[in-house]
Amino acid sequence: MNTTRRSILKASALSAAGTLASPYFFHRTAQAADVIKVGVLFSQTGGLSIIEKSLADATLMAISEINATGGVLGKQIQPIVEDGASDPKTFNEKASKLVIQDKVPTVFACYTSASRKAVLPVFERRANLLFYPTYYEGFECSKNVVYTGAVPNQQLSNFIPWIIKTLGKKKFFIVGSNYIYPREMAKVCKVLIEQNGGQWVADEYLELGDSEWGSMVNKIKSSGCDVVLSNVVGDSVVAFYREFKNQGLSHAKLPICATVTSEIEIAAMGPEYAVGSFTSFPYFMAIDTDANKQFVERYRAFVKNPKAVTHHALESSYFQVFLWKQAVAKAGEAMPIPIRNAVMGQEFNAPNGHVKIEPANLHTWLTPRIAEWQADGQGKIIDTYPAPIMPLPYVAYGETEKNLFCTGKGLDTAKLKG
Amino acid sequence: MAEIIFIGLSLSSILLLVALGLAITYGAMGVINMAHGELVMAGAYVTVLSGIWLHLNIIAAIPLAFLVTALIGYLIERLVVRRLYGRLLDTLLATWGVAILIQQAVRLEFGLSFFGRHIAGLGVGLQNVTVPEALTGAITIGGVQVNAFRAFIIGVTVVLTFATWLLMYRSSFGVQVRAIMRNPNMAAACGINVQRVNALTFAYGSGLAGVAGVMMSGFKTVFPDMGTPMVVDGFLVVAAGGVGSLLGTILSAGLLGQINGIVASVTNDILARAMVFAVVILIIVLKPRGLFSYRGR
Amino acid sequence: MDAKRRLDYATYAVFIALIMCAPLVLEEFWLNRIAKFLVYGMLGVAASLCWGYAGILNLGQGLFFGLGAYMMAMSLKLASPTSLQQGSDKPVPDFMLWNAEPGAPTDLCCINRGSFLWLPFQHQWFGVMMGLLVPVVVAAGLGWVMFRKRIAGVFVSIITLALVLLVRLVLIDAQPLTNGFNGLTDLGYLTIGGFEFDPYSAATYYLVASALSLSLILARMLVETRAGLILQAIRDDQNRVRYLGFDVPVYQIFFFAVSAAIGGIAGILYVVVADFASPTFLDLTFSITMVIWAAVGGRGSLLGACIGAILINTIEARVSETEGFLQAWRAIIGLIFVLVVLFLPRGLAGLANDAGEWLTGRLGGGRRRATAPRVASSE
Amino acid sequence: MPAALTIDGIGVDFSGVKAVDGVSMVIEEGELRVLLGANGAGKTTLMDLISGKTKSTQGQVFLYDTEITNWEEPAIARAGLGRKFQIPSVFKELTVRRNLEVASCHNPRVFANLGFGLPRAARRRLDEVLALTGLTAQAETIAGTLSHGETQWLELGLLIVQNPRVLLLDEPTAGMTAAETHRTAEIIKDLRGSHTILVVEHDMAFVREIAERITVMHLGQVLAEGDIASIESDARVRAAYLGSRGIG
Repeated sequence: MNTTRRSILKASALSAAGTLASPYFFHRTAQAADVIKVGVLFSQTGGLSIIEKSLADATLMAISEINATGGVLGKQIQPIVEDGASDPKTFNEKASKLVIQDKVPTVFACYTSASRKAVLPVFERRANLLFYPTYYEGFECSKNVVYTGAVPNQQLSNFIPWIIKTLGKKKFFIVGSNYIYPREMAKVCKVLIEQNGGQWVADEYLELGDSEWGSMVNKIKSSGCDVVLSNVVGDSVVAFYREFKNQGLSHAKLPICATVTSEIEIAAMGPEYAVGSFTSFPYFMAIDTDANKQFVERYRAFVKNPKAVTHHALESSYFQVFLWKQAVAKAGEAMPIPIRNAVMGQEFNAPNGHVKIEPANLHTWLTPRIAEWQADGQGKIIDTYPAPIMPLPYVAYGETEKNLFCTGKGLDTAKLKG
Repeated sequence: MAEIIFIGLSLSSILLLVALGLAITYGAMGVINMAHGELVMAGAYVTVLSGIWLHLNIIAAIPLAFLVTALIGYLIERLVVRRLYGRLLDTLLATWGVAILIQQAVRLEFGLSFFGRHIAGLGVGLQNVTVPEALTGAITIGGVQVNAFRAFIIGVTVVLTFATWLLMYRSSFGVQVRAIMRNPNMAAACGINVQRVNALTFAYGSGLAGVAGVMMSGFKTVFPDMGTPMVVDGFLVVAAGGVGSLLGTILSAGLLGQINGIVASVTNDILARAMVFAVVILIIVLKPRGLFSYRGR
Repeated sequence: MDAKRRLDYATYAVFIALIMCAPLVLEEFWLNRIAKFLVYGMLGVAASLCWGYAGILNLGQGLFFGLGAYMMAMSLKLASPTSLQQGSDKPVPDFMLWNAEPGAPTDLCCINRGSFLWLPFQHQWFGVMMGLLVPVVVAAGLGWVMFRKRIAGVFVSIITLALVLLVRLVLIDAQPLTNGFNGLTDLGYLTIGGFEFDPYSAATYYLVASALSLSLILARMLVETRAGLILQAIRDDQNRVRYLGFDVPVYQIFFFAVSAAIGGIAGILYVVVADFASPTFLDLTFSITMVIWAAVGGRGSLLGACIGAILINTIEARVSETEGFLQAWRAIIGLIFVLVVLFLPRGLAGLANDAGEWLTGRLGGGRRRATAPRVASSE
Repeated sequence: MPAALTIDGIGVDFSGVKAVDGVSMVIEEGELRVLLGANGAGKTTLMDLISGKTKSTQGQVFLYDTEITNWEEPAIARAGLGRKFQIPSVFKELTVRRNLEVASCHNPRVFANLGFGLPRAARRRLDEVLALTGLTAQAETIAGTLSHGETQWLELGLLIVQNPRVLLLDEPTAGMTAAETHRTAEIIKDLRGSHTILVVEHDMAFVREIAERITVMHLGQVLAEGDIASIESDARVRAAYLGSRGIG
């Protein structure tokens, strides 16, 4: 069965070679009978593997849990794991391999926006489906991506008012790594700060991956701010918090309020440097529910590391597989576009609570939370939004729940201009 | 202003710490050791591991890291570099391969991860080094509040630089090294065991990288890729300073560090970094042999 | 023409025939993947020309690749449907809209301070032309500064390295103009005379394969000319050449620029094949990797370096997609680098060359090998 | 006969050290002049000054009627001055024939050299030079594998092909066996007449074999000038040489 299909494929490739191969040519011949193949594409090597390996692990764990309960549509899910090697070129190449050669109906992939941007053309041109688990800057309205991480409004719309009203801090020093996400977060922050009666005194960036914070912290010291809003990512975070303390600053007087600092970075810097600082995320390892505690236990057992930490993107990597499974079950077939259509409006009880895919923009309803970091490296959750809030990827341009920019019809660019 | 100068000084000392080892292996031996950054990384991991397994603090880890990385350096010289003395640009490529191997060794926990074994302190993740209480926070020197750990790094750099100067210019070993640097054949003819001296010189330069790694571990985060950007900075410093001149390396580290610090505080960090690259290019273009060079003519 | 050179030309012919016939047996995905590798092959040719023939170890080849790629991607970005959805016929890249200051005009001319630079890129021929010209001009300028100052050896490497890192920094920082770290994606198709080059089509493959073949042949012809000979003489002994009356920097600049042109074309084609441009093209790692492809293939052989690039990438792809090697493949590649540099200093081409000489020696009736150590003078 | 090379009070000051100090010399067209002197007398520096490698701080150099003082090396070479180095310098990775082909490209411009091969006359000349330097059998040998003597001859060959009007030869027999030295002398004698030659040499046997006129340098200055007999009997020359290593 399989072999004949392959020879047909070859023959058709031969005939297609001379002319232009039609982009959607091979889709219908995708699946073997007994398994559903899916792609899992994260960096297993290179600098980003620090975090991405844990995302791949969480994805694989979800797949194995689904398989243990009978799979989906009576079939087992077979993950095809590839290595993005922390390099957008490799991501692009491996995504093509998964989509075109392996003909998977869905790929769970990518941590950074840069890698997502590099694989995007593959999914859009080949009408395939990407599940993307990371919080990101927004401004994307692809019909071929399901976004299960937070967008700026889900991290900031409760955070900034809380900083101003509850913490009583008014003068913000905004600092970030120099790339899109921190810059867009800064943009949204500024809007929210002004709306809530605060002010920002500076908006500064450091090269991504640079960990020389001496000058920056010195600037923070002399800027007269009373709160630091950090959109710093990756290993830079560690050096930042250490420099902060070592230049004699304290979170009690001048707290760092971060949008990216997660359990991973806290563990790497040593919790003593972060005690008293804050982070806003929809998920924290410390969420005090049985569902989450069990999730953490299962994850630690799965990766055979009793000290492994969980974090927001990891949790999204996990629950998005279940959303996908529900969509496949609803669609009744494992094909990209039917899955995409079926995933709209899917709901699931994730470790962080209730999540739902917004049908209009394929982003996820999430519950914003604020945590204060403790000496044990865990966040103490001190503020939880009463309910999940709607994802607004274009919030920086005034997108509201009533006035969506990205809908099933695509992006309404006229609204962007306004 | 004093704070800005101090930060510049600190940046200089960090550059110098990494460049010092290169000033030996590249400056004196001409070997373009792209694995130097990985030796820094190895030093940092020695700190992590000795903290976890031997409960040593960061200061006690200094000699240990020196020995371990010196040994790794010795092995690199014996196994790889020694075969390439005739074609020094090739050392760049071979040691780049070595760098990948060292990174992967740490990431894959020397291959044990394939067998499901994990060693605490190795692997892909970020590692944490505890810094003694005395070295955290700020101290006040002459009315200026400075970062204690940065001050510590400056101190260590001064000591290492002095030790290196003693070794290179005031010891019989240094005489031999400098003799080989000028003319290896003549040095051999004078009865110097060139191979042995080369191996030991390389080991010493690598050991310095290890100490740099210990310092970095208390300052930045420890992970397998941490060394790559450092080796680039290191080479820029040594090349701008003048190959083979310890004084040149010191001055160029001082200059680049201060430029970085001052530009960063006046404008921003991105521009400061761009400025450092531009200054290095300018120095090499204007003075192709660097600020200082041992070749008089 | 001696037997050895004839064999050499035959290898070129066979290689070109092979890559031209590949679409007959390759499936769609591999066609696209090999097209990417052929682009890398061009980078191998550029590296070999620069390093093997001119003796210039350029650690910033990624600069020329990146510049070519960005010029092309700018053009294709404006050709993307999402740039045209603005309710007018004037394209504006989507990222410029959301990077714009509030209240800024939404016209490409003036949406931000530098956006007018994008205006001519509405014509694809302009993008292609700039993708070729900008690397050449930058290389010529850089070469003018470096080579007239008689900077050589490792100092050239350090300058090129510092420059590529500098440009990368600027590129990322100029986010309103370049989309910063995310690079340029969501591009339109390259369209020539109404014909669209779909990245996965055989046509695109042929475009790349022809470009590679052409640059191989052209580079080979160039090094066979008298100028190419003088270039190799410069590599061996600059001073001697100077005293023969040649202006050494002029030759170095010329070939440096040619190698940059090949790098630029490779960048252009990579964007066509892979559909995106990213500042990671200017990463140090990538530039060093190119040099290593050339070293493995054989820096002294244009074809060798080209095949080296294709081969290493194929091995990387294969090994990294083999179960069990998912995390170890990099270590294997690292080991190959070390071993090749240590034991095959002339790379695979050196091996092939020795085999070829042995073969022609046999066929040619035991002709003496040119590179064999001489026993005695024939007096 | 016109003067082919006129040196007028040339000198250089290496931050206080005057390696060459006010040397003047006139070499007539077709003459073969030998430059003698102890180590450190400034012979090689003088050649550096003439050929443009070192920039002079005083004096002038004329090639026929053209002043070439402190020109760039290629410009001086194009004006008609060729130089052979003390340490033989050839293109080590090219074959002997290809080495000579490089020197056969008489048009220095890049674009003029974007053609293939050499004109027939140049190829014939190349074969003659191969024969003259005795390298015909080694024509396809990689230069880096030649013996020391052969490398010297190849460099001479490069100069002959380059065909400059004035030749500077810096110790062309250094490190050669007696037989090789003799051979070299033959080559140089062959060039005499058609070229103006200035040779730096230590080997007195060789000097006696080829020399017409000799200039002796000492401590950066001209000590004596004359034919071989007068130089060998010159008391100052003897004193200068005895002060260091002695003549011969």
